[in-house]
Formats: sequence, structure tokens, C-alpha cells
Amino acid sequence: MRGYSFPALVGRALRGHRGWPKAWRSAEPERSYDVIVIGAGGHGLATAYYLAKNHGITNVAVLEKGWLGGGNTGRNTQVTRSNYFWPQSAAFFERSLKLYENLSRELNFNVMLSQRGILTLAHSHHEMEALRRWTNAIRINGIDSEVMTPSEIGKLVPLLNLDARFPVHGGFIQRRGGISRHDAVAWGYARAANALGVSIVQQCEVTGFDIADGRVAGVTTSRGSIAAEKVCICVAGHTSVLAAKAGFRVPITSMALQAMVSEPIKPCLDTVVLSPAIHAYVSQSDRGELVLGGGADGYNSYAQRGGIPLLEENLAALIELFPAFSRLRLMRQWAGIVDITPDTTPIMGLTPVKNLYLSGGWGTGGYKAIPAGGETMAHTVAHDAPHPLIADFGLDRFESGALIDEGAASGVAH
Amino acid sequence: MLRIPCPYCGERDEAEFRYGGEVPGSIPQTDVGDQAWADYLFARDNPKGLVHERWCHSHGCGQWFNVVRDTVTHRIHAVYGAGEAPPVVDCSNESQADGGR
Amino acid sequence: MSPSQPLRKAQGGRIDRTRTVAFRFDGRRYLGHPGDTLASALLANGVKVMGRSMKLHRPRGVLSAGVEEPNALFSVDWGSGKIPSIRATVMPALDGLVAQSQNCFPSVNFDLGRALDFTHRLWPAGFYYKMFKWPSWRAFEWAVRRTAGIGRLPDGTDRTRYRHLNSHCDVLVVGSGPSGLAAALEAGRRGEDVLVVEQDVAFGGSLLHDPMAIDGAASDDWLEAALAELDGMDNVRLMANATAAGCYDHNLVTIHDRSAAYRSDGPVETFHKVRARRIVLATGATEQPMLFGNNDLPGIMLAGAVHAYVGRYAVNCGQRVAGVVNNDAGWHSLLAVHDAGTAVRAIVDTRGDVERELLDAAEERGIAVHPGATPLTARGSSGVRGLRFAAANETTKQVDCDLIAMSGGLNPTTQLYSQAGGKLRYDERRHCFVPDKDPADLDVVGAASGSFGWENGSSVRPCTVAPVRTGRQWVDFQHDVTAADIELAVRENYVSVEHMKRYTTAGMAVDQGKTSNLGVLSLLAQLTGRSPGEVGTTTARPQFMPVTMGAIAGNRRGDFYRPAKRLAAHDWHAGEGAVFDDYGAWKRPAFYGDDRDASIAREVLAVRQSVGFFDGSPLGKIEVKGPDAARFLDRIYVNNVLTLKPGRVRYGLMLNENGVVIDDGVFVRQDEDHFLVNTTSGNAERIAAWLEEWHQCEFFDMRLVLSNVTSQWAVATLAGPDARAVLQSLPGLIDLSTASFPHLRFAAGHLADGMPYRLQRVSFSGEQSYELSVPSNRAASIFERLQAAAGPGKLVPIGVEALMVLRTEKGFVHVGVDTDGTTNPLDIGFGAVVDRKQRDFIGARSLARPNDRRTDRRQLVGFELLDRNASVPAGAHFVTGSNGGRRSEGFVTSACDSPTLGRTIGIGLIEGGFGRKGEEVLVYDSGRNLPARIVDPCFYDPSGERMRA
Amino acid sequence: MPDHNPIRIDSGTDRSLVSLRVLKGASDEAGKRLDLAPPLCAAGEEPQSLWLGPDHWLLVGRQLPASALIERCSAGLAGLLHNAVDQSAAYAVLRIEGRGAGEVLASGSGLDFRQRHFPLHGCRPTRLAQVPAVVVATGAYAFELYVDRGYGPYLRDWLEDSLAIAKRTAQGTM
Ligand SMILES: Cc1cc2nc3c(=O)[nH]c(=O)nc-3n(C[C@H](O)[C@H](O)[C@H](O)COP(=O)(O)OP(=O)(O)OC[C@H]3O[C@@H](n4cnc5c(N)ncnc54)[C@H](O)[C@@H]3O)c2cc1C
Ligand SMILES: NC(=O)c1ccc[n+]([C@@H]2O[C@H](COP(=O)([O-])OP(=O)(O)OC[C@H]3O[C@@H](n4cnc5c(N)ncnc54)[C@H](O)[C@@H]3O)[C@@H](O)[C@H]2O)c1
Ligand SMILES: Cc1cc2nc3c(=O)[nH]c(=O)nc-3n(C[C@H](O)[C@H](O)[C@H](O)COP(=O)(O)O)c2cc1C
Ligand SMILES: [Zn+2]
Repeated sequence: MRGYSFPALVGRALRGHRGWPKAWRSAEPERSYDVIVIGAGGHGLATAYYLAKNHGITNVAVLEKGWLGGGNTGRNTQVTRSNYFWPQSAAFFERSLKLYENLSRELNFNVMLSQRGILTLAHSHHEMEALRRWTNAIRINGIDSEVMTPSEIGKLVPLLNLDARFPVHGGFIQRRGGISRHDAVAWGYARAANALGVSIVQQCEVTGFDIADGRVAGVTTSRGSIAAEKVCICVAGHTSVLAAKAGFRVPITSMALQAMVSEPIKPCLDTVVLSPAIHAYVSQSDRGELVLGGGADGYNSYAQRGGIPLLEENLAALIELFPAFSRLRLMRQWAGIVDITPDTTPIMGLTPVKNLYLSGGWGTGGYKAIPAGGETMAHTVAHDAPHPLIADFGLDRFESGALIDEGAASGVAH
Repeated sequence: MLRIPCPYCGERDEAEFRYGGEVPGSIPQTDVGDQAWADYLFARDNPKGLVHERWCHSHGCGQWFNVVRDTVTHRIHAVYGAGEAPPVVDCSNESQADGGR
Repeated sequence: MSPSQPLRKAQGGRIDRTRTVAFRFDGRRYLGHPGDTLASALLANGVKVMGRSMKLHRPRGVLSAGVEEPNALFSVDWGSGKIPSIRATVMPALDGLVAQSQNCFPSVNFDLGRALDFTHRLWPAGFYYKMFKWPSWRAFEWAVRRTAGIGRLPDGTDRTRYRHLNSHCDVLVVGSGPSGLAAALEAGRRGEDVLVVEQDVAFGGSLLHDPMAIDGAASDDWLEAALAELDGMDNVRLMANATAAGCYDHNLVTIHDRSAAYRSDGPVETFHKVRARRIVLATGATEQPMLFGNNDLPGIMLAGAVHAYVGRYAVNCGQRVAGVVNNDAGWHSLLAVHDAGTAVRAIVDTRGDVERELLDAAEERGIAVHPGATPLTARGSSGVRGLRFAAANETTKQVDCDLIAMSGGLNPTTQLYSQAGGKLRYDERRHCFVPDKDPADLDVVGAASGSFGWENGSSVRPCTVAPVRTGRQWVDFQHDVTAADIELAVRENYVSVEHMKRYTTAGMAVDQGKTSNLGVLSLLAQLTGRSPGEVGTTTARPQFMPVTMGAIAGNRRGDFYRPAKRLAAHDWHAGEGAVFDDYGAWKRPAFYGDDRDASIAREVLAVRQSVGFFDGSPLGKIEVKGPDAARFLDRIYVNNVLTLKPGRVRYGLMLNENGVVIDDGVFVRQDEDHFLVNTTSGNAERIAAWLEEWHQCEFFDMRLVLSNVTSQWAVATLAGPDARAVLQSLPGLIDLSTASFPHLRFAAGHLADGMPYRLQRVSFSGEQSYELSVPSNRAASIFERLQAAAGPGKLVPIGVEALMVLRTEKGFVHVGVDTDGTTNPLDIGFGAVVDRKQRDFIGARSLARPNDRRTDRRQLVGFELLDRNASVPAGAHFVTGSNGGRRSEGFVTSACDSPTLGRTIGIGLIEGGFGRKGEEVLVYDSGRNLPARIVDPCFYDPSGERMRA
Repeated sequence: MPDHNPIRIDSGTDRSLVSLRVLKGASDEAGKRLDLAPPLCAAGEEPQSLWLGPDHWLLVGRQLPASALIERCSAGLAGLLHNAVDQSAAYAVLRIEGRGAGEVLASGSGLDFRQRHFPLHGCRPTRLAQVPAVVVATGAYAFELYVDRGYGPYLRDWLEDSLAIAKRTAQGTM
């Protein structure tokens, strides 16, 4: 992709910015495609992009019931990291981070990857042991991570209250971790996929599947039936809904995960800080708001809004860790519907229906996975076989019992 | 904040309750196949609309009971005792409205 | 006219002229009166420039007279430190207050940041997505971050106390304008419990500046009577300074109450959670700006605000006013402003069909009117000097003025309505979004419902028609979003209203688009050939007005952040020198003494050599009683429960349905149908709930009752070769000799003094050990008696950490430490128990899955470092391969420098561990590799002689 | 606002407490036989019974020791499966009284503490300041709180703190 650069901006500025082309065209649905991707979130768009780029499959439609990037990709807290415990997860998420590191240039769209470091805290002797287990695993997986003492943490994040109700016993940092701009990731992939010929059809809800002899032949939508050789479901919180339409059940619970922002202030926090035990994490966005999040509201939900108990919980945790934030004001609170799996690992690969593929179960942490998720799913769709990096992420693991329980091992899934 | 009508105590704040998830199917015999077992253990209907679910009034009377709730509007349509048959609930169309969209 | 407040009118207003307040703004001292806001007092003093915009650092004056203010945001210190982005339009002018403008250097009147404005063409909407990619965003980020954000982190310590308050009412009325008060009166008279909340410092809403006739009375009289009547009703509560901030599920509304927030002697902010049977929203309407060139100059204000300043605060915002309107409400304000003594020169109305009545009223007052005209641009640089507009006949005209009062129409204040799930409808005629279908138990009344009262048939012309783009036209003042930005976004196809918002950031500033959303929508509609109704709105979310985060957290800070449980004998332990730590919900002694390692070693050796004493009170204790108790527990435990004889104790494991170990502990058969289940301390609550859940939800046919007696009994564990002798000294206790009370026995009775006790002989340390339970309120006294019986210094109190060392030496697993959410009983050596049990138990089926049966699973082993002097912490890994191809085979779950063995030992989970005894492996920690040998996990007394002695 | 020092903490040594659990199906029968009136506690005479759930009561004796209460249960409930256990040491009992008592409690619980909704002798298990507690209205503006003894000191401190904030709020505004 090309077209966006400083010289181009200066050039166009002189002409009142009149010359900018559409970032993507508004495609209308056609009768048939080689591949239909359901859901224009980061994963759907990236899958379409890599199908076109890596596999030369360009007769692809991404069908989106709302507006592209309006699902979880447009409402997440932007944490980008690869410090995972299990080797399979680490390899996958590290691939993703590597792709992120070059993404702005690859897409010719600044996704504002800010590798400012992500610090994970431990609040007791026992948590410190668990954290040490985690850090060692990360290092063995070949990924950067450093254990930090409380005084080192104090220097890095001066606003942190080390003597909180649960004092800071230590922590570890992945310096290559950080945040990036969520909307830009969706828009950048959409623009790049569009440039390669992919059709992005918004306001087009998939309402059912055309399945014959256990093989998918197309979808029905709010705008008519569309035929396709292959179909890939990338609908995050709505995975169960679409799986049901295709005739199978998935091990997923949909819940509302909240996030919130404070009023913007000048820079005061330069690291992403995460406390698994206290269930809170915070970063300061480039616009100046504190972006914070925590756990999901504890019951099934498809309502994209958050409740009060968790709001209080998150803010109490935040202020216990950062007393200096108590007089700042909370500006906005929202939620996304996340698809939680029993082992907090995504579900990627084939489904019981032939030529129907699934990328879901991203739960609270699939934003950082978007580039690798798209790359491996494109491969999976193109070859009708899982990409090696995601071979263990299939639905079959629930039958064999070979779960990859990242939550159980590290206590964090964001 | 949900206000959940405990059949024994009346309406109370969500914070007093523990969530038990969807009412599961009955426990299979030990000799079921791996697939059926996995289905029981992990697969969920996870409906967009009415869900039958368990709640426990853990910070109250300590009782488990079942709730019929709309997962889009969060409206609670019915409450019934553990082990009882669910009541028939009609809620035509209500859950069509999507939360934020 | 008081000289210090040149623009203050001599009379009128709702300020207390008998008193003055003095405050500072940007270092200068100003006077105002109680009843003033910072904005009104500064306007009275002739201050025009009050802030700088976020992106381009344009000078800005005050726009509004309410919460919607996007421009006049100050850093304010009223005694609680400098707090950023306080809206001057709602902040009371307090005596002694210090305010500062924000986002400018060196001063608000001369700001170097303005350079960004002069180069504004380089910074269109979303410019950062198009550049800064090379070499990397990080190279630019620091600079961009510094220009973003307004205001700074508050300084000093926060003296405010934050309080939560839950309440209930039949009717919650939000807003105290005429509609809200009328609704409150009605409900109050019916005897309902009514709560009225008003964000303003005073009740009355628009009546405070805009009197009208209500029920034939002058509104001032009506207001006074209404408030008096409401005040007199026991069932009505009135709250001012209280903003309804969020409307959540099931009619729960949060309210941010600042009525005590500005007190110098100890401010308090309250966060109310109100559960209302019915909600009445009487939130009024928000006036919208007009679009024309330079419409952001200081001196351009909303017409209603100009009216409010003159009517409520007796401030003339200008000398010569030009009005720019598209609706009748604007006329109403302008006429009132004129009548109040602020001369209106001209009214430019974009509509050609202005009502005769209004034209006449203007003519009477000598105001020039220009119906069907188009405002072009405001003249001036840091203040207004005139307005250019195209008259109906398309000639360009100009008025000289020092104030432009604009009115782009009213838009109902429906944020809370939308949060509650209400649907809006676009009203073509009035050009605004009005409530369409109210959710259950919620009503919208008054201006919020779209009834603005005076409009007599004529329609509102969308404020965005201006086809001639003269100069820059601001849509979102705070985020510096102009009409050109909207055009650019449309050109680039960000035409969904949500894309538009995120790409341009319009509506994302601290005012959340209260004065910009409608403008964006109508521009977008116009540019894409749709109606605003088709374009739709963005989603309103809490908070309606930003809420102090401390208030939401409440007093959940420090010790109240999360409650800690204290042992019954807490003080006794403290007296013994205990250092407490958090273990689950409990504060427990970690060790006794100053030096952690030395204390632990001393305590361990005491148990090994003589006798140690451990407070095991948090141990979970659940009685299970009934004819089906045994059958029930047999389903719960991996182990065989049916064969246990009364008076005996057995160790058991509990799994979840996925076959993962969730708890362990002993269970006692007190009687044929009466069991006592012991859980680990950390899991006491969870397992009690787990048993209840299984009984109530699945095994409800089983006849048994559960009683959680955890807190009733304190537990003194005595362990060590001398334990028996010390314990036996308690008069009335049963005979403890091994012959009559061997390992894994239970007894209950009364001591000689009548104190009930329970005793079980179990060991987590590997020594002979007794767990004596007595009623919790007797804990300290029994501890003292035991100590006295043992003799001075003999009975050594030991903490949790020493116990952990003792059990590690013995190779006993600690669930949650040596196991995690993936460990099954086979992994920790319970394969034989599992296989022996023929009956179903929770988790059994999962253990038959292929993955659970793999022999290369991570299995529990012991290890010792080959270098006797080396040590390694828990969390180290067993690795194979070297740097590049290193792979983890498992990890160390527990490790210690064993005082008993004089070397580092540990246990861990390693792939195929059961078959690897004797093998040498590498242990990796933070870059170090240490050779170790795999051994049996039991390092101490493997035959169990000492335990059974 | 409450009068002087309206909060008292009490280890519960002045009373004996017995938890009585029966099979849910038999709770009506048990209630009848022992005269346990759900969901309100019977006033005046002894033992006072606090309703903890449909199959669960806490019997409170002022004169009668726990053993006597347990005997009453076994006598009265002969033939009915039940478990009556001494819990006298399991709870901390706190008292709060004064006009603002309900408001102090309302800062930590979503119950409606206004008299009309929480009548005299009303008894409600709830969540107060994050911990489980049984609230009993013992007077016009007086409540007794039964909490796990481990949380006693915490809850006392919390009540005192909340009271202090409430008092501070009440002293005139601005
Ligand atoms: C509050 C919050 C915070 C988070 N924080 C982080 C974080 O810090 N780091 C991180 O890595 N991850 C985070 N996540 C998770 C991350 O956002 C998601 O895992 C990720 O965005 C998933 O991307 P996706 O493309 O699969 O789904 P989405 O972006 O949700 O896209 C799915 C799309 O499918 C569409 N769709 C659904 N049904 C249909 C249908 N029937 N027809 C057509 N289209 C349909 C939806 O409209 C949606 O646009 C967070 C999530 C939330 C909610
Ligand atoms: N600008 C006007 O709307 C205006 C001006 C003059 C007269 N009127 C007449 O008065 C009627 C309007 O009266 P009204 O009572 O509907 O509106 P109002 O504007 O008089 O009162 C609304 C009140 O609600 C308060 N409010 C809004 N949101 C709030 C929140 N979240 N929390 C707490 N308080 C909140 C405002 O501060 C305001 O005091 C119209 O029908 C018209 O006849 C209206
Ligand atoms: C990282 C991040 C930062 C955000 N910053 C802001 C912000 O500065 N202002 C704002 O109004 N909303 C902000 N939002 C929230 C969005 O406005 C919006 O609430 C969110 O994308 C969910 O969409 P919805 O509320 O329209 O459903 C932010 C969202 C994210 C994910
Ligand atoms: Zn209940």
C-alpha cells in the first residue's frame, strides 16, 4: 500500500485536502464470491487482506452487519503484547507482535504502535512465584521479559502506590509490549484489503447458511443470498449465534467486557500497568485519556454496555494503585461483547461443516492477535487445513481434553 | 446493576448474587463418548435472547434458583426454583434491539 | 456599577450583591458575588479569552452557561489541589478560589501553541494516520502526546472524602425546571416517594433566567410556591448540585452529588445509586451553535447563554449584539436580552419565513432583521468585531458588533434517555432528535421531550446549510473539528456516523458533543444526501457529565479496598511478634520475628525437634449430616467415602467436572450419617458454596443438610515430637497415646472446664500432629494455656511460611501452588485412587479422555540441586536444549532452602516425571541453568514413622 | 444524624447462637413446630429466630445456652432431618443506632433501610460493605449486624468511617 506520507499530506494540504481518495469503497453485495468472511472486525479484515495478499484470492467479500471496526476491535483497550505462558500461545502472539512492528508500513497506515512496555504486578509472595514461573516461561519461549523489584517499579511508574492494601511485591515487564491505535488497525486493514480487490459490504447481516451435504455453499443475509466456495466466521462475541445457524454449538459464553476513559490530561503515565490479582489495568492514550479496564461483567450478555459493580471495582482498584488519579473524572464507559472459552485460548480452524472456518473465542485478548490471526486464518482457508501456528487451537481440543489454559497458567488473558 | 428477584428474599442487587451460568443439561452417565461429554461440559447455547440460567443468592439466603433473562435487554422474565421445570415465557420481539447498535 | 465588575448590571439577577467573593484567574484577582459562576464573574469583569482549544490553540471565550461548555475549562483549586478541566460555567465563584487557564504557554492571551493554528492545513482530521510511520511512531509519539491532553494531573494530596449512598424511590425526577418540578409536585401529592435531582446549585432550570407565566402566575412566584410545597412534603427529597450521570439496567441511576464538594473544611463527594420504580427525565434541551466562518471567536456565544448571563447573573456580555439564528427560541432569547438592556443590533435568520409577530417585535425595538440570510463569517481575531452575512438578495452585508449570539435550535437533552434504552426520532420540523418510544418505567417531559413551549408552528432550519464556505467553521469547539474536517472524512468514505466520530474525534471531548453532535450529523447528512434521521446518532454512554473517579470508588481505599479477615487470636499473635501477610481473605502470621529467613528456619526446626504451634483456624469446616451424606460426599471426593468408619479421618481430593484438582483436605466421619469436611483455608468459602451448589442444583434428592462451622471453631495445630505431651496436659482431654488415638483419628468432647473441643490427628508437616478445635472466642486463652503447659519458650508459634517449608520437605502438595487449573489427580500421583474407585464422582469422566491419560503429562516429582549450596526459587523451569531451541518441560512449584536437610529442595511438575526418577535435568531461572536430579517428592521420613509415632 | 458514638461492637458473648438447618422441603413443618416465623424474627420471647434462608435460621438465646437451644431443636424436630450447631463464637454482633443509622448502612448496602421498608424486627441477610451480614432492625433507628467474626473489626472500622463521612457531609454546605 502507498499513498499516505508526509509529502503527500503537504501536497494535498496546498489543495485544501481535496484530492484524498476513499479509504475503501462502499461495496454492494454480489451474487457470489470465492470466499466470504463474516464480520469486518480486525480479524475478518485481516483474514481478507492476507487471503488476497498471500494467497492471491481476491474475490473475497467481508460482510459486516454494522460498520466496519465497530465490534470489539473498535472498543478495546489496545493492549498489544506477546508475553504468553504456553509455547503455542507464545509462538502465535509473538508472530502477531512481529507483524505489528511492521504494520504501519505494511498497510501504509499509522497504527501508532507504542512499545512503551507493559508492566505486570504481583502483590504477594505467592503471586511473585507465579509471576516468576510466567516470566521464565516467556523467556524460554524466546520473548523478552524482565522481573522487576518494587524499587525499580517505583522509578518506572512514580505514581504507583507501592504500599497499597495489597503492596507491590514486584512485577515483570515486556518492553516490546504496549498499545496501538485500535481504529487504525481496522481501517488500515480495510483500506489495504480494499486496494487488493476485497469487497467490504457494510450494513449486511448474515442471517443463515446455505449448507448441503455438510458443506457450506453460501450465506443468507439481510440483503439477500450470496454464494461462496468458502466461508470464514470472524464475529467475536456473536460466534455462538452464527454457529447455531450453521447447526453446531461452541464452547463459548458471551459476556460484556467494560472499558472506560477519563478526561484527557497531559502525559503522566508512560507504561501500561496491569494487575492480574486486582483485575485492573491502565494506560494513557496518545490523546491523554487514561484508558482502563478490568474483568467482564459476570453473566451472559449481548448488551453492549457495562454495569455498575465492575465499574466501582475497576475504579477502586485503579485508585488504590494510583491515588493521584482520584480527582480525575471518568468521561465515558462502554463495553464490548466478548466470546469467552473455557481455557481462554481462541478457537481457530475448521468446523464440523466442510469449507466453513472459524476464528473466534478471542475473549478479552484478541486485539493483539489480529495480524497473526488474519495471516493464519487466511492460510487455513486457502489450504483447508490449519496453519501450523494454530494447529492446537482447534475445536477438537475440547473433546480430547488438550486445553491450553492460559488463564490458569498466567492468570491473565487480556 | 441487575436487580434480581430472589424467590425467597425479593429483589436484591446483583452484587449479592453469584452467577452459575446457563442451566446445564443433565449429567451424562460415565460411559458416554468423549464428544458427548465435551458437549455437556463445554458447549453452551449462549443464546442472544432468552437464557435460562442459575443464580445463587450467596450474600443473602444462600439459595440457588433459576432465572429467565433476556441477554440483550437484561430484562428478567421469570424466576423458578432449582430443579423445577421452567415456566413458559413469551417475549415476542423484545430482544431484537441490539444493545448499542 | 461596581468598578471592578464593569459589565455587571446595576440591578437584577440572582446574585447576592450584599457580599462579594474574591478569586484569582491566571494570577489576577477578581471580584464577584455569591451566586456567580466563575464564568459569569469573569464576564462581569470583562474577561473575554478564557481558554485555548485542544489541537490548534485557538483563543476561546465562554460559549454557554451550563454543563455543555466546551471552551472555558480551567484548572481550579478551591483547597483540594489544582483540578483540571473544571467548567467555568458551572463552577461557583468561591472566595479564595484560584483558577488558571489551560493548554497555553506562556499565557492564554499569547500562546505559542497558536503556531499550530497558523499551520492548520497540515493537521486535518486524522493527519496522524497518514504520517509518522517512519522510522517509527515512537519517534514522534512523545511530542504528539505532549500537545494532546488538556489540563494536568491534580497536585497535592486529595483531601476529599468519597461516599457511596444507595437509595430507593418511587419516582426519580431528573431536572428541576418547570417540567421537573411539576412532575415532582404531581407525584408528591399522590404520596409517592420522590427524589428530585438538579445538577445546578439552584432549583428552577430555565426559570432562573427566563421567567414565564405558569398556571397564570409569574414563574418566580410559582417557583417559590412549588419549592415550598415540595419542601414541606416528607415523601419528597430535593437534591441540588447533583448530576444524574448514568442510567443503568433495571432503572438504576447514578448521581454525582457535589453539594459538599467545595467545603474548605473537608470536602465530600457522594456517589448515589438510586433504584427508582419510575424515572421522569425533565432534563431540558441544549441550544446548538450555528455554522459560519470563525464561529469560534471569543465573543460568540449561544443566545440562550447570553440571556442566562443577563437574566440570572445580571451581566451584559457585550454592548452591541448581532444575532444569528435559525429558530424561534433564538429570537426569544435575543428579544429578552435586548429588553434586559444589552442592545441587539441585528438578527440574521437563515429562514425566509419568520413569523410576523417576531418581525414586529424586532421592529418595535429597532432591531434590524435579515430573514433568509446566510451568516458568512465573524470578523476579528481574539474577539468579535463584526459579522458578515449574505442577505436574502445575496448581497454581502456586515454589522459591527462585539458579541454574536447564535442559536442553532434546541436539542432535547436525551443522553440519559438513550442510556436507558430509549429510541430517538429525528424531527424534521424542529431539526432535532426527540424521544420516540419510551422504555418501560421511564417518562420524558418538558423540553427534553421536545416540547419547547413557545414555538408556534414555524420550523427550524438546519444550522449547517451554509453553502458558501467562508473561513473555517467549527463544529466541535473543543477538539477543533471544522466543517472541512467533516468534508474530508466524507471524501475518504468515513460516512458512517460512528466512523465520522472516531476519525474526526468530533463529540469525543470532555463535553461528549453536547453542542457538536447535532452539527456533525446534519453536515454529514447534507454531504451524503441523507436525512439526519437516516444518518442516526452516536451512542450516548455514561457519564452524562464526567464524574470524579474517587467518587465512584467511594471509601473503598486502603483497608477498605478489600476487607481482610482477622483471626480470633490476632492480637495474641501480634504479641508473639507475628508478621502478618494476606492469605486469601485472611491476614495471617507469615512468620514470627524480624528476619524472615531466620525465623522460618527456627520455626521449622522447632517442629522437627520439639513442638511447634500453628493457628489453623481458617481451615474450612463443613458439617454434612443426613442419611445420604456419605453417598453425597462419595460423589464429591475422588476418594472412597463409603468405607470410612466413624471416628476416622481420611484425606481426599476434590475435582471440578473437567477433572482438575480444586481442593484437598481431610474429611471425618463423626457418625454414620454425620461428616465433617475440612477444606483448605483459601478455599473455605468456595468449597462451602460448591457443596451447596451440587446439593441444591443436582443432588437435591439426597437427604442431607450442610452447616458451615468454619468460623465457630478456632484450630490450634500442635506438631512435633513433643506435641502429645504438651497437649495431654489439658485436663479432660482423651488419652492421646498412639494406641488409643492413632494417626487419622477424630474425637470430640469437653475439657474439664466444660469447654467443648474437637480433635483430629492429622499431619501436614510430617511430624506427629494434632488439630485441636475450640470455640473461636476461646482461641487466645487456649493458646495461652498450651504455652503455659509447655513451659517458657517451649511451644514455638510457627507461621504459614514455615508450614510451607515443612510440607515441601514432606512432599505434600498444596493445591493452587503445586497444582494449577490444568492439573488432574493423576498428575500428582493419585492414579491408583482414581482407578480403584469404581463409582462416579465429579470429574471422573474427564479423567478418561485421551489427553488426561497421556503419560507425558506434567507429573509431580521432587528434585534436588546437584550443587548443595545453590538455591532456586519456585517458578523456575525444567528445560531441555540450549539457548535457541530451549524448551520447558515443566516448572518448580515449591522450593525451599530446607533447614532440616541443609540444602535446596523442591517439587515440581515435569513431563513424564513419574518415570524419570534419578534423571539429571536443568533448572532454569532468569538466565541461570542449574543441574538438578529428579527424586521422589518426599524428602523427609518417607515411611511416615514420625507422623504416626 | 446519629447521636454520640452510635456504633458499638460486641463479640456476641451476651448471647448464644445456634444455626439450624433443615431440608428445604421440611422447612414449613420445622417452622411450625418451633414457631419460627419467616421471614421476620419473632419478637420478645426466647429464642429469637433470625431468618437466614428458607431452610436456615439463627436462633438467638439471651438466657438459654446454646446447648439448651440445640436440645429444643432436637426435641421439637424429632424425626425431621436437621442440624443444629452452636455458632455462638462464629459471629461478631455490631449495633448501630441513631437517626442516621440507616443512612450509614445504606452507604454499603443496596437494601432499603427506611422504616417503611425495613420494619422493626425485620431481618435480612445481605451484603454490607463487601461482606455478608445479617441486618436486624431492633428499634426505631437501631440495627444489629451479625457478621462473620473475622470481619468484625473491619466492619466496625468501616461503620465508623462511614459515619464520619456522613457527619461531615451533613455539616452545612459550601
Ligand atoms: C473492553 C474490551 C477491552 C479489550 N481489550 C483488549 C486488549 O487490551 N488487548 C487485546 O488484545 N484484546 C482486547 N480485547 C479483545 C479484542 O477487542 C477482541 O478480541 C478483538 O477485537 C476481536 O476481533 P474480531 O475481529 O474477532 O471481532 P470484532 O471486532 O468484534 O468484529 C466482529 C464483527 O462481526 C460483526 N458481526 C457479528 N455478527 C454478524 C453477522 N451475523 N453478520 C455480519 N457481521 C456480523 C460484528 O458487527 C463485528 O463488527 C478487548 C475487548 C473489549 C470488549
Ligand atoms: N431553554 C429552554 O429549554 C427554555 C427556556 C425558557 C423556558 N422554557 C420553558 O420551560 C420548559 C422547559 O422546562 P424544562 O423543565 O423541560 O427544562 P429546563 O431547562 O427548565 O430544566 C432542565 C433542568 O434539568 C437539569 N438537568 C439536566 N440534565 C440533568 C442531569 N443529568 N442531572 C441533573 N439535572 C439535570 C438542568 O440543569 C435544568 O435545570 C419548556 O417547555 C418551555 O416552555 C424552556
Ligand atoms: C482506546 C479507546 C480510547 C477512547 N477514547 C475516547 C475518548 O477520548 N473520548 C470518547 O468520547 N470516547 C472514547 N472512546 C470510546 C468510544 O467513544 C466508544 O465509546 C467506544 O468505541 C465504544 O463504542 P460505543 O460507545 O459507541 O458503543 C475510546 C475508546 C477506546 C477503545
Ligand atoms: Zn435470597
